[in-house]
Amino acid sequence: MSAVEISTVFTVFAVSLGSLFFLAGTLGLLRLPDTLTRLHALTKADNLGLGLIVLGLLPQVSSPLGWIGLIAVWLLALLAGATVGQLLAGALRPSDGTPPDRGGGSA
Amino acid sequence: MSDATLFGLCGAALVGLGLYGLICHPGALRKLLAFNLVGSGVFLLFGAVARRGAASGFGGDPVPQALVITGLVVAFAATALAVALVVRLAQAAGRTDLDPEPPARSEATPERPS
Amino acid sequence: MSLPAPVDLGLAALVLGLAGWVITTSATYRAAEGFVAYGLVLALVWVRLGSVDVALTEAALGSGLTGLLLLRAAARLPADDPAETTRPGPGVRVVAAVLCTAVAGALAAVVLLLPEPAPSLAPAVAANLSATGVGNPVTGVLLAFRAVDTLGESIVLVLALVGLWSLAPDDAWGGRPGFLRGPAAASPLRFLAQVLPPFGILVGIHLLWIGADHPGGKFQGATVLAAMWVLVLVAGLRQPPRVTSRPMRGLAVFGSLVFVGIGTAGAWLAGAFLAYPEGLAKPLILSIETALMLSVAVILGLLLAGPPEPDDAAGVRS
Amino acid sequence: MVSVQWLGGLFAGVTGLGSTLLLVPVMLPLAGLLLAIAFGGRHPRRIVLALLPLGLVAAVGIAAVVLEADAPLRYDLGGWAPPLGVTLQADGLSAVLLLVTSVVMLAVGLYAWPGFGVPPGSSETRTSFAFWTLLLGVWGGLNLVFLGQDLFTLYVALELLTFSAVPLVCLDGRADTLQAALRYLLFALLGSILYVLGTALLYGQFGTLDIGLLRDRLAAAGALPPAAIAAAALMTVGLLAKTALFPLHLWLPPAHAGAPPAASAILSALVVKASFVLIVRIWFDLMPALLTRSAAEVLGVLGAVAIVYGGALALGQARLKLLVAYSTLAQLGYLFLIFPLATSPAGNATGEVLTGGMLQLAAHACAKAAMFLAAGLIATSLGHDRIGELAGVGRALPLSVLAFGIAGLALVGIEPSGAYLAKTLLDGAAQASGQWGWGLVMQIGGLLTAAYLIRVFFHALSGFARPPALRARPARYQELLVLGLALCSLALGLLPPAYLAVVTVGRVAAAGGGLP
Repeated sequence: MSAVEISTVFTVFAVSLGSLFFLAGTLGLLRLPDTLTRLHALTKADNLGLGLIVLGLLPQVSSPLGWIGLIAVWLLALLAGATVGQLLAGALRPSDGTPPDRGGGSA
Repeated sequence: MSDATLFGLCGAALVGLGLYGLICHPGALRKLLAFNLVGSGVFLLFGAVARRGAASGFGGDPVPQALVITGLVVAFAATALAVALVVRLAQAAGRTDLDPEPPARSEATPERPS
Repeated sequence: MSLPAPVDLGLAALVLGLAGWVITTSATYRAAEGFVAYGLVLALVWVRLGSVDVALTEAALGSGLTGLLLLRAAARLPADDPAETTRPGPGVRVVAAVLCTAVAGALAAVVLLLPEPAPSLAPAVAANLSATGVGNPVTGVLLAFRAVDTLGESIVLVLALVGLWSLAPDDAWGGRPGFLRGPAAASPLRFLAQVLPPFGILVGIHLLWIGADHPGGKFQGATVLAAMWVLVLVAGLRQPPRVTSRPMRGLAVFGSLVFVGIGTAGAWLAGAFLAYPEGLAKPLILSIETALMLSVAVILGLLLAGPPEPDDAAGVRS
Repeated sequence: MVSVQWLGGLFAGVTGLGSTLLLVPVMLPLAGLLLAIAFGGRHPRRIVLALLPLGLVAAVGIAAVVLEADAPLRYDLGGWAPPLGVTLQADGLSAVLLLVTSVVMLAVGLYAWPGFGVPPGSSETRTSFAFWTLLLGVWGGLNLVFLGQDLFTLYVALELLTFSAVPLVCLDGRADTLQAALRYLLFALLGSILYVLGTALLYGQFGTLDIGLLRDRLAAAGALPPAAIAAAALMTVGLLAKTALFPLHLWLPPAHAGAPPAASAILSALVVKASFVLIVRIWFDLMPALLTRSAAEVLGVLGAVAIVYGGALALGQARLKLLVAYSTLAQLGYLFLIFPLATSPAGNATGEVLTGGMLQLAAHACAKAAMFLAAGLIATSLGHDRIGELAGVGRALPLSVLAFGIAGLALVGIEPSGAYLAKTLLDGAAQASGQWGWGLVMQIGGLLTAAYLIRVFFHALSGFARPPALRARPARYQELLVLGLALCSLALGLLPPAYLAVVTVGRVAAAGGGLP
């Protein structure tokens, strides 16, 4: 199998695996009981999913500048996901350090 | 049916939806949201027209695209002004609906000549 | 009648679904959240329509900054606002629904009846684009063929800023804009506000630079810069400038003044107002774009920062 | 004698500019606006008062050049001709409108000089900075609307106008004016988004947005295609919302009554007319075929209802400013009578009807500005403007009440006034085309206007024994200025027909006319 076919197979495999993780993250959002665990599911699964999709697309991009662009997208998503996760968790945890109320109920 | 026609119809539906929201929501902020929907519907119509006019190597006719960019910036300026007006009205009168009878609280303010 | 690509159908359905959610949901704050998601999906629709410049503007300005404005405003609505609770009677809703469906139906019919060899200015733009020296046709139209629209629009932004400032109470004149003033920002936000802006500024300048030949341009760059400035303001690392600060006003007006200056110079050197002398088109256009990007970024940031509030107003507010 | 030659030389220099003269009314206010914001402090007021006379000279120059050349002035911006580029054009219509705008702007600028100054103590106040800057924005927007020839550039001009006019309404920051300004902004935004929707359909159908090219392609297309009819309907409804014609008028009275007097004078006299002029451009320039359809009747009926409805409501108002605002609603109705009348088969009716319409517009602009300014003087001096308690104000403020009276007479249409000449022209067209109904409506409108004027004067000229205590005396020059503006409207009817002919310069449609 020529290099092109290998890269295409790799892309299809990686991207589908990545979208699987996205599916898992969304499933977690719907099924898990309260906000903190949903946050956990979302940030972990989605970031991993996006990483796999970016990895899968790398061989399709010819210019190295394109690679940097794709990886920058992933890093920014990581940074944003982490910050928003911390903020939401912080909003749930009262400042005097008592254990966070589980933030259950509707999304 | 090309994708341009599909999104043209989608734009027409957005205009109808936005107008419905504009009529049915008494709150000024919801009217503003509905106005932004109508605006994006109109610009989507422009986009469909641009896509139909794609020729000589461009993905779409650049003139309507330029008009949409200008329209988006003007619509943002309008939303910023309207939001500031709504917040200021909420501070001054404690309400943001637009029914004509003057809010009771401001009756007391005397006629202040300029 | 070939069906459009499934991804287009999916996007159209998603856009209409989100729009329906924004209209029908009860709480305003939820509707504003829905609007942000709606704007991002709409940006994908613009990519499918082949207008990448517009997709950038829609994502950054249409859903990003407008969403921030609407979310901040929804958070500040008075709790007992009658607008939140009253709903028009079913009669009004039915009449409105019939009227709006009629309008949408008429529009859809007209869209379907548009002439088949669609009239287009693309060939005319392609023929004259070389005279403007830029490769991106949209930038060519915005800054050369229809330069007066862009000039008018930059002045509309300045006027919106003056109109916004005039809404302040009298004693607040000279104070600092207060929309973004909030509780002491949590440390992750401060961390983000320290890490992200350098990358944001680089991306903004990159958008401006490639805007001459590829999708990008000054408004998109300005929006990214404004977003970075607003992030810093929300995180509380910097104070928004006072309304009467002379340098800030000069910067807000600088881009439009450069545009008018170069346009007037064109009236003598290149025969018509807003015309560019032979060969000098690209450098002039780039200098106008850079000046406009700075001004528009400042104006967008100030529009988001809102009207000035008196200094003694409680700094900490929900 | 030296000054006359110098003036003649200056004037020749101005008219010698030819088509670049078109840039002055557009760029003067906008550049002034940018400089006013950059400098701030006391500069905006000075910049406005420096630019207003220049604008008047430019407007007079354009009118002279257009009248003498008997052809419209065109200027392709950026050197690109339509359909790619955007062109500015000054035909007879825009020359008259530029002239009226610069006259009313100059009067209002001089009137508001003391009211919006910066007190010696502070370096800058909100109202002074905002008022003068927004005044330049209104002026620039108006001039661009009158000169623009591209439908999307006209949209940007309308937005310039809206963003300058709305903050003027709630300049004093009271809750009811804020609500009036917000309702005005929402109506205006709905109007302009419907207008843009119309331009999108026109571009989709014809591939250009230039009015001249669109007219030619529409004429070549013979029957109006559905997109053109839908576009005309949407744009007209949108512009009617901005002009506050009868069914869409809810926002106007509280907005115009709540604004400071100088601002409400500009809002009623000029800002509302900009969107009306665009309707005239669409119906007379873009699609003359629309004039023959029953749609023109609908506009006429709406105008007639507005005349009666506005007049009746004005009668019942308790506050003077609200009375004047409702009078604006009524007088706007007259302007919309020109659409059904332009279809009359008698000779060159369109030119005559259009001249009548423009005269009514100009006469109403001067008279309504004078009325709002006079009402402002009375309200400032008495501290209130409740009509019921105006007893003795005739004795306390003779000049202001005289100015208000003359402006009122000019609106009613007494012999020498512009409104009289306008009504005569419109009546003539009505009789010629056998549509006597519109003539009857005009008479009823005149009666209603006279009625609410008499009501005001019944209170103002009674109770001379105890003139009310005045909180502040208006400056003498302000009263004379308002009187001058009112007399200007009263004497508009004396204009020689040679000058009136300027309205029909460049009316290509007039030749084809609205003939069935």
